[in-house]
Amino acid sequence: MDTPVLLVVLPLLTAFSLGIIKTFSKKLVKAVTVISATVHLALIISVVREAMQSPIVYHLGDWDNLLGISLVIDSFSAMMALLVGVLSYGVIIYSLVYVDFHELKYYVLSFLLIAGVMGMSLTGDLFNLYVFFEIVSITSYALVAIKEEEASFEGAFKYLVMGMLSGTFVLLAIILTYQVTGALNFAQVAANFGDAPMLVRQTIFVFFLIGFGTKFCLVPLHAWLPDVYCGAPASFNALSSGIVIKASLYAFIRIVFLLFGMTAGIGQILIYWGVITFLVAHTLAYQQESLKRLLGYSSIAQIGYILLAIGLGTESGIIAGSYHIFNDGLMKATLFLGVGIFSYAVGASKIDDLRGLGFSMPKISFAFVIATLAIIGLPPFNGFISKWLILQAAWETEYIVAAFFIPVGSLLSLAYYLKVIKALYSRPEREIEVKPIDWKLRVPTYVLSAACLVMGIIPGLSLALIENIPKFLLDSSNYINLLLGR
Amino acid sequence: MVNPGLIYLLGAVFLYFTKGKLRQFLAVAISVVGLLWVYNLPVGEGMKVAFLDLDLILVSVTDMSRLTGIVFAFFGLCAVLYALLFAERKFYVLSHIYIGSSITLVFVGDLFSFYFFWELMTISSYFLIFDRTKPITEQTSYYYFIMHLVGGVSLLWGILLNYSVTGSIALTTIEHGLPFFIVAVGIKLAFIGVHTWLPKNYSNVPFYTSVVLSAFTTKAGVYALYRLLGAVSLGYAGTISAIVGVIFALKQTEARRLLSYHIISQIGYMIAGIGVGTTLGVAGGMFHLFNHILYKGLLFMVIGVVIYATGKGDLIDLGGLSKKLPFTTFCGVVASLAIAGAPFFNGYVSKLVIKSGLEDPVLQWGLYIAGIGTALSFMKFMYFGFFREREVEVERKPTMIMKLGMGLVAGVIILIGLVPGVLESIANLETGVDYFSLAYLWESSQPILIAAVIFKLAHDIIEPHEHDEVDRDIYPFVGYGVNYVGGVLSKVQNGDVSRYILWLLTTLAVVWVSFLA
Amino acid sequence: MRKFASLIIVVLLSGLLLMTFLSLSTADYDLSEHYINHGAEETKALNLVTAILFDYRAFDTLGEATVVFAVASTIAFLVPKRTASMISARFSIIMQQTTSLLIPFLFMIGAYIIAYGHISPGGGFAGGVILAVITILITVTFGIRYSDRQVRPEIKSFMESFGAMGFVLLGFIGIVLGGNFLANANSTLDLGVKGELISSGIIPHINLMTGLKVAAGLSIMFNSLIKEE
Amino acid sequence: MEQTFLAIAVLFGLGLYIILTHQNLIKIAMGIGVMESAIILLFIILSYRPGGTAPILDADAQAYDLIVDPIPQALSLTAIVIGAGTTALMLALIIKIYNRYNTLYIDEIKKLKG
Repeated sequence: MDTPVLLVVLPLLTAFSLGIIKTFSKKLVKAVTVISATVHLALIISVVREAMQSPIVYHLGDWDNLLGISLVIDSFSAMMALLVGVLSYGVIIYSLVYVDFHELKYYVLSFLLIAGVMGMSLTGDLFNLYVFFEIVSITSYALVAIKEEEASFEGAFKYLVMGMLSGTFVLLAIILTYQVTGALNFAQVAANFGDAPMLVRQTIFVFFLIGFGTKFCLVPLHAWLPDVYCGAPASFNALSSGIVIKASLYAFIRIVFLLFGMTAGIGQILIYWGVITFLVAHTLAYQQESLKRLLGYSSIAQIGYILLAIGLGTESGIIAGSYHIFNDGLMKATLFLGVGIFSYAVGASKIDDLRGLGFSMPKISFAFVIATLAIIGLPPFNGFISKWLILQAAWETEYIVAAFFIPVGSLLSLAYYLKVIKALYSRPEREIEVKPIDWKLRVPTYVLSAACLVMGIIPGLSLALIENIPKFLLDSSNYINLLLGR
Repeated sequence: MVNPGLIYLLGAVFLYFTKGKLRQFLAVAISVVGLLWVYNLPVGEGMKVAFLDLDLILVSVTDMSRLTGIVFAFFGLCAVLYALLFAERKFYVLSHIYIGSSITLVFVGDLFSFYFFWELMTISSYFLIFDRTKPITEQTSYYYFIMHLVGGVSLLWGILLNYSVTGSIALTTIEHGLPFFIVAVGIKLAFIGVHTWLPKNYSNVPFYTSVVLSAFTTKAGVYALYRLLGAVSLGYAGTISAIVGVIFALKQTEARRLLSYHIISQIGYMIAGIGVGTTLGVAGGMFHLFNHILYKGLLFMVIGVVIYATGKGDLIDLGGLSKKLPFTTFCGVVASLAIAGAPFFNGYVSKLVIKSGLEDPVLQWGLYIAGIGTALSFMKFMYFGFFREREVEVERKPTMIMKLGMGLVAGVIILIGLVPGVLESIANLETGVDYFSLAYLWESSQPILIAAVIFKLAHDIIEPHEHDEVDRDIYPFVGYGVNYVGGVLSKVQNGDVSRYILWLLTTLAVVWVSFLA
Repeated sequence: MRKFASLIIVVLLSGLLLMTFLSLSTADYDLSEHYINHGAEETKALNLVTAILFDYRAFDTLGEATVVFAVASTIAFLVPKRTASMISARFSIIMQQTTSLLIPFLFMIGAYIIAYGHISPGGGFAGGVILAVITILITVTFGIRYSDRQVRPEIKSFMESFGAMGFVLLGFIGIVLGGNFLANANSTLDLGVKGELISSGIIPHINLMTGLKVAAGLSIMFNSLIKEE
Repeated sequence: MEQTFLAIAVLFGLGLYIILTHQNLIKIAMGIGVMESAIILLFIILSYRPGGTAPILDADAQAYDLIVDPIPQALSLTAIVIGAGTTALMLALIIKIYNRYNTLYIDEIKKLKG
């Protein structure tokens, strides 16, 4: 069937058509948005269910002997697709009320962003990956600037400069890869890559690491992210932290496993870099007064955990890392949507502004606190499960130092998230006037935070989806055979 | 077989959605059902659940865990009764999660779930302590959570170490990763040196909250000590804790701080008993846990009534309450006698068993001295709080339901003091100690008599007076250190894009060169 | 100091880059061999680059068009809505007359390049840019008000959306014909004779759509950027 | 080939140097443009086969012996469009930043930090 390609094309088509629809009726725009998002989610779920049985390969233009571009949906892609589907659906519903600036453009860009992330997750072609990577980047820059505040422009500009550099390096790596392998398809690239000279292979790895690393925020390259999050709408932050950063990370992981394999050398770099990343990010997060910056640093820190887990290169490490990708998406989305509601209802942007909101908005605060506890890594929430798995995996592989720092990181994150919780439930300095909050804002937040709890108590739900990921990552021949149709 | 703690946890959800009388009824009902359930729990294992790749045992009952569970559930009931009229929704829900998780903790049979409920206790008690009507709890609860999470992390770390060596997560005496377990348990039971969270918090929460708190957190730590650290000899550590705790306590004038330091001191007894590892010592330690929850809880209830009635909680401001609050005074006397180890009260029973379990004379003498201090400080507590001549205005009288809660506890204290066999039958253990032999009675009365003499002689020194209270505490400095590093890092990140680009390219160059090298 | 450090890093990086280039190896370029030897037969498009862009790797091109679309919509909202005066000075009448004369020819060249994209050098992107030059010329010589009056912004954005949607809808033809998305050479379409204008299935149509889109997108971008508050 | 590689490396380095040392936003945009040109040049040089013709065939037959690699050419087209798009976006942002901050100097645009 043609559902796999629809996952990418449907949001594209929606984005393209919104402009035309608007000329007929402005009311129709929101309706089309919701319908399209719903259909998209349904399609994703059906594809993911199918992919859990057996991986799907879809050859665009019927070029099945690797002449064209193929979409490949193995477990890892399916997990990403599911994450994208769930988060983007929640965010779209949320945006219906939250967004009151450039509405039409917001939806257009959001759908393009969703299509881009989807394309990055599904594609089986190196250059196609780059194209979608750039779509994601460009729409992200635009969405950061969409509020047209000073901070948004500054953030967007910083993002753009760093993003362009990172895009340049990725492009350079891709063209070098093409030169030494003569192919763009992941399967052929992976098969031919071993013949390339050592120097070139190392260069390509470094370019991919720095190029994607800038986007998924390895520590000295992370500096743009908190600035970007300040001026961007909260709904975009949720998407960005939940799926945009993760998509770059996904691309990097996929490329590393296919082209280089997780050798001990690469693994060590990733592990220790991951540790540094989360330690530095946590320490910096403690300094923040602005909520969004704090959450931004926290996102960087979570990337550190994921890198650590993936760098272990073992089956349990990969499962733990992928699970953390999924969980962090849920938790971060909840947090950012919560922050969005706080700023929508009372104009809060700093931690101090939250004082007393725990009592004037008890349910939202409760959902928010659940996500906070989850991201600290406390039971019984999902963050605990994934951190436990990472810890266990690190321990098994005898990276004791790295394993030691995981709970230390949790402690640090407790130190600053507790400030937020404390502010929520302390006595306000003055009376707070709360704007009524529409259900469209509340429901996505509740659902996502409930998911944090459910995934913590019944981790089997999503682990079933994830347990096959190592099969395709660790043994790249599985993936290659999939593409070759063997 | 269902873990009785889960009833409380489930009940907490219902409490969240109910209101008014129904909620009050429900809260009491849950506690009563929980208590009956725990009481009727047969010894054995059950409720095995596969979680991730672990096999969890959610119910594993031994005689000792049943003993602990019964006192947890019983005191939980009394505390809920006591707080019934003041509590808001937050208290109901959180205290039930808190009580429920500690009871579950007592009955689980594997380290993973043990850790799980250990942290759940921390989380729920954090929110219980954090009270917006008391701004100071903002800081203290923060401190509390951080300290306890250090403990939790340490426990997690220890569990992993143990798991990696033995390949099992069974909840037995630990042999590997001991230091981590010791830190974890030490923080939980407020061992001297890491006790700082306790007086800070218990003296600053609303009075009915401190009643609940006083019973569970530290005692869960003691239970963990009993289950996990049987292989470590901690007798001396316990004695030191007992003595130092008492010395700190003597200095206090704020009633609940005094009681808090006494928790530390009394925990010292339990550590000493459990730490020596003899059968009698362990039994004595667990009995003491049982008894301690009752009398210390009662003391917190008494001071709670005082605060409720007069609005004051400092011994400097109190006095002469015996006439106005006769029942409360009676309960206070009972509890004080119990904690001082006076014969025919429950403290006497367990102290005696501990003492019989100790063979080392140093330990015995240490506890003897601690006993003197305890007796002395409770004379101070009762005399200056209730019996000295002074007019203190009483705004409100305690309600019947508060009295009911206190009366239940006091009754059990006396019952156990008179019939120590009750404890032995619950624990299914024959200690063989002749509780009411004259030698023992005399020996146990000595500290109290000595204390009485000292009290008479040094009345002026002991009399509560204003003095500066300094919390000596090195842990915040760790926080300052982290904060400083963060401040430097955040200054480096000065918002200049060209600097960020320089970082990017430098990283690129460094990684590239290091790869080639 | 800073310049010196930058210089060192830049020299280092360029040196490393050069080292990498010099040690580049070549591989078996089976893929491009296939395109060269069979591309024209399979797709009936003589311009192999077009064949690759619009058939083998048409999905990339869709992404590319999306980029233009995204940028055009972004720039459109980033700059102020109201029309303002042109930045540069007014041109003389000679300039204006010449421009008016040029426009039909430019249109023809653009249209030619788009239409013949699959048999001769050119294609939707190149042709689209030339079409965009028309509106850009009008803007530059006559001012933005006149330009917006001649080709209204709504029409441009409609054209852009239409072009992008047309691309996607053309892609669905493959599905309708029982193949996959964007199927052309491998679908049951009659590809026609190699070298004729009406050949290569949907390639010329996609070219047309891309041309429309790029033309509209670029002129939107230019007209938006040149406005000032 | 070697000279071209050298030219590409130099161009790339120049672009980087501009970005690193210049404070003016427009110049930074130009620097990025220079880097992008270097990469496009790399595409072209890698597709080049000595003596090859452009990958556009004649209608009748395979008239050419050697044809340059068409793939990098197609890719470079995509890369150019993406680069142009990003540059346009960047310029638009620069306009907006100039409106708000009244400066084009990057070291004055750092209200967000920490």
